[in-house]
Amino acid sequence: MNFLAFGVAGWICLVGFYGAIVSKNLIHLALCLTVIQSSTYVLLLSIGYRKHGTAPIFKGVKLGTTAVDPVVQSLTLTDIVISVTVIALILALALDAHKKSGTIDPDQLADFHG
Amino acid sequence: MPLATLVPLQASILVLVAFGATAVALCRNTLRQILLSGVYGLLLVLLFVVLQAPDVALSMLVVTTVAYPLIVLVAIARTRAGGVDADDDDS
Amino acid sequence: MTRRGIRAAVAVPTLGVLGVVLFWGLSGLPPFGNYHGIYGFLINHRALPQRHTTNAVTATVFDYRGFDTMGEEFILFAAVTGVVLLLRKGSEESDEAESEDQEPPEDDVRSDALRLFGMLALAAGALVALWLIAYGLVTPGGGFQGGVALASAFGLLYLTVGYRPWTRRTKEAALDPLEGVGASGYVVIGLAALISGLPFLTNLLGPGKPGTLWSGGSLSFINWAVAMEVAAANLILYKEFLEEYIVPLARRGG
Amino acid sequence: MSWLLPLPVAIPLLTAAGIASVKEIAPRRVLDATALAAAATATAFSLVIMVDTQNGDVLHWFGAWRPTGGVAIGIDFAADPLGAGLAALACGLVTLALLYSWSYMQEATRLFDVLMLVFCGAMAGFALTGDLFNMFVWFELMGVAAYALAGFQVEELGPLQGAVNFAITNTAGAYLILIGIGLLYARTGALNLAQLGRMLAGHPADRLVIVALTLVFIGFLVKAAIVPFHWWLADAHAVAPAPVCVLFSGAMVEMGIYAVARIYWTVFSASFDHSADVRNLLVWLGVVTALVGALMCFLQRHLKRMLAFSTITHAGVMLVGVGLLDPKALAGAANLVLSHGLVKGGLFMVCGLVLLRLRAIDELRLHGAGRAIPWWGVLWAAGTVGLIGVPYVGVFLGHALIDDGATVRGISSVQPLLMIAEAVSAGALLRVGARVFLGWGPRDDPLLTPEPPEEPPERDAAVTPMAVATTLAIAVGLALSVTPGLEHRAEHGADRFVDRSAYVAHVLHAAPATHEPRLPFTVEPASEESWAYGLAALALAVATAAFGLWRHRLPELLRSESARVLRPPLEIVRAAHSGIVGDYLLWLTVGTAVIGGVWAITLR
Repeated sequence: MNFLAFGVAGWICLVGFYGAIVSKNLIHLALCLTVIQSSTYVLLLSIGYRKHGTAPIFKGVKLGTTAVDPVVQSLTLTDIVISVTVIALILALALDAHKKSGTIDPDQLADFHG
Repeated sequence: MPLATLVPLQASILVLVAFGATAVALCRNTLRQILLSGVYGLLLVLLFVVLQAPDVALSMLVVTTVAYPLIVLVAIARTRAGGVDADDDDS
Repeated sequence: MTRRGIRAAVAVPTLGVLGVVLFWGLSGLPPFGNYHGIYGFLINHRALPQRHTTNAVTATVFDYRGFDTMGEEFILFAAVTGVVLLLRKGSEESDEAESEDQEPPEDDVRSDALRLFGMLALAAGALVALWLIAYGLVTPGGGFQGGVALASAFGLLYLTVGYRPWTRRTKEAALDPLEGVGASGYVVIGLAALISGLPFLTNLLGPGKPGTLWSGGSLSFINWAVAMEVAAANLILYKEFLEEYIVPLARRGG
Repeated sequence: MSWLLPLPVAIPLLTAAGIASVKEIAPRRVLDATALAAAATATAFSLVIMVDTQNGDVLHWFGAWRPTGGVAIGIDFAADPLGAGLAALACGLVTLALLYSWSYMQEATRLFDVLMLVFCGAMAGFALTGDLFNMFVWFELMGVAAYALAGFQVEELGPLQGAVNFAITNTAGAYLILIGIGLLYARTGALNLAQLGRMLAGHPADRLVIVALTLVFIGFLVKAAIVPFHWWLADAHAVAPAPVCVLFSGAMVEMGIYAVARIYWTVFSASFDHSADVRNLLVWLGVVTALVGALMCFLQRHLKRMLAFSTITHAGVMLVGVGLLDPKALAGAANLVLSHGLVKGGLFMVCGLVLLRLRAIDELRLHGAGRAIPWWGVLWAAGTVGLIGVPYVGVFLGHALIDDGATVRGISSVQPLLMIAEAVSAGALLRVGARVFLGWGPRDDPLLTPEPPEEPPERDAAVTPMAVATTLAIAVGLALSVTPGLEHRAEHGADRFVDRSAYVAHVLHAAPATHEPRLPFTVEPASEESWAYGLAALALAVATAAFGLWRHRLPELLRSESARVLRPPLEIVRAAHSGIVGDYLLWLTVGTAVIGGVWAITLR
């Protein structure tokens, strides 16, 4: 269990990068980016987890109860918002590219060489 | 929830998440990929719940059920409607 | 071998090396479940007494690290602005054609029952969303989650009632100012503290009564500003993307 | 005057939101003027903060969450002379770019102003913040605004993939930073830079810290356009409108370099103790970047792409300045950022006008066409000379200090390489000036990379605001090397920048500022060595330009032989700049794997 959580986070990052590198389609690539980003969620939340810890919400719980780290959760929340917005922006760019050149294959989009 | 049930639950969801991520990243068909990524998002929601992060789980839930599918599906539909199918081969 | 094939062949060993480095670093982490960082510990023990908010995450998001959240709001704001810019730019010519027609594209015929369902779903969704926002300082939820839910509820309106309520005029008259006010609201709350001689974003109002809607002081204002900005931004986002799909489709008679 | 600190961020952001709310009802010129005023106000406040930091760092704890018992629970802005100076440069460039755009940008809605102001606020926040995750937030905000601005006028300006590549590679880099932040947070339970540094101090660097260093640095080096993460930069510059390029080259790239310096000195310096392994890798990355940038710069005929590669050259030199891990070199890097930002910004503004008036951006197609706009030719020449490093002009002071810093650190092989890189890239710009504004040299050159033709829009625009902005940028940039007292202040600022324990004491324990020395307002005479490098750079730049223009007059044998030897490696470098985002991502992973591997072995 010790290494499972962090190992999964690392694996998600690597596999996401692989998918993005060989991607044939900008939309596919954008989804691979969300996969890479999800590795950061898993990593952050696994870091802040505590055995026997409750969620850091103290309604109806007596003060001093062990709770998991609230800061990583706050970072993850910010992270999720960033993820959605960046993906929306990349998709908008992809749509625009499609309008201009009729393709969203990144290999065919390339117009600049050297 | 006692640790004896929580730990195996966390472990199995983590494994599922790892498989889910692999499936999303390696799937070549964009339509199937968006479906998979919806499932993957829900798996992440489950993971966040068992990692005691209900706020994050709630965020992920609203994002993965509404925001992503909507914008990605439109993007797929739009690029296909354009006539050029660069994304259709399922290799 | 195609270019992509070469890339895949190079990527596998490279990612292997990267994986070794990454896992090597990750193995230096404290064991899973044994985290003892001081930062989160302090916040867990102080959020309730200092801020009377039972949700320590929301207290972190909107107060202790509220300045991060201001930046995050502007990320959303900038991204939506960018999407509008990019998607609209392409359809500029077709817009001119539209204004010549004087007739927006026809809605699909939809039954009254469906419309009724849509309105009911909107009402129910909006209610859930408002609950999420309002009780964000107490229980899980908050401006962001509620804002997205609210936008989604209105999104249902599109699916069931049709295209017309979504014309650009609606957006310009209502959504843009709403988004702007939501985003600037956060800064204004911060500046209000600065003008009173306190550091930016200082909580000006008392902490309120724990576990109720009136806990957290300025936090609840920030919470509502965020909800407004998030809901408006998401609605604009949905609308721009849907329009991207629906307008050419309708014009083709599809 | 700590209450001033949030204003360079708050004012542009608030104005951006306000403009977005009323953009449909208010007249366009009112909105433009508001945006310009907001940027100018932010610049003024940044300058006041910079002057204020002469008497000690200025702190601002948001939400009044001051540290208790030496533990930071809130977010702080901690301004020192270098950070505040960078914020002032960024806001100043936004002001100039908005002034330039007054007549240059002609789209109907004012979304451009909105995004520029958001960009401005994000850069100011990035330069001022004292919190690692907050830095990441401003970094992302900067990115989001920049991606949208890069894709801004794509209808007119050729292909869009430049903006797509930019967005994707920088986003991937940001994820690496976040993983690094996660690792550091797990170890220290802190996000505040001072506290991170204090928690790491006293322990030798272990695996977690080494990998965190790698990931965080690489994420920022992507933004800094360091080889092999530089690919996106030229693509993005080629598509972005000229006033946006001013910010990309003049401030955004520099933010990446600044982040490396800031994070090294506050967080990692105690763990690694200026290890030669950290220094060597950063310095040689910088040198290779400078050389690759210079080579590619020489091969371009698309003016904006050429300037972009020249920016890569200078980014490499700046990284050397930071990577030497020496306060003198750091002061040099800071001076270089300042003068390069203004001069390069001015050159991009000249490009924009060329595109507008002459309706082309291609060196060969513009052959002799620039004679119609002689004043802009003068500006181009002045800017180019400012980038060579001629004694007492433009980037000279920065380069001289970096060279001195290298000498202090016992390195002597780097200085001539940097001189060559910058002379060659400036020589390419001189060549353009001679060909476009004087009509020298042939109309054709097969060596240069062909570009897809662009069809800029035909439109009429008032030139005065553009001329004012451009002249201002170039004149101030050129004069920086002879600004009285700047050198002393930069060096003193750098000395404070690298003093980790003073930073910790000030931020976490509110230690009172120590008594600051009174610095003289004089210009120090340059050393003989600096003179020699400066003049050699001038000679080499002129020779490069002449070679570019009149290569065909060289003896046939010499030409064919050198072509036979040089062509293959040249073509490989050229082909690597493929414009394909998958390649770029692969380079990112290769670079991360190699740098991480090297550091894992050497620093362990």
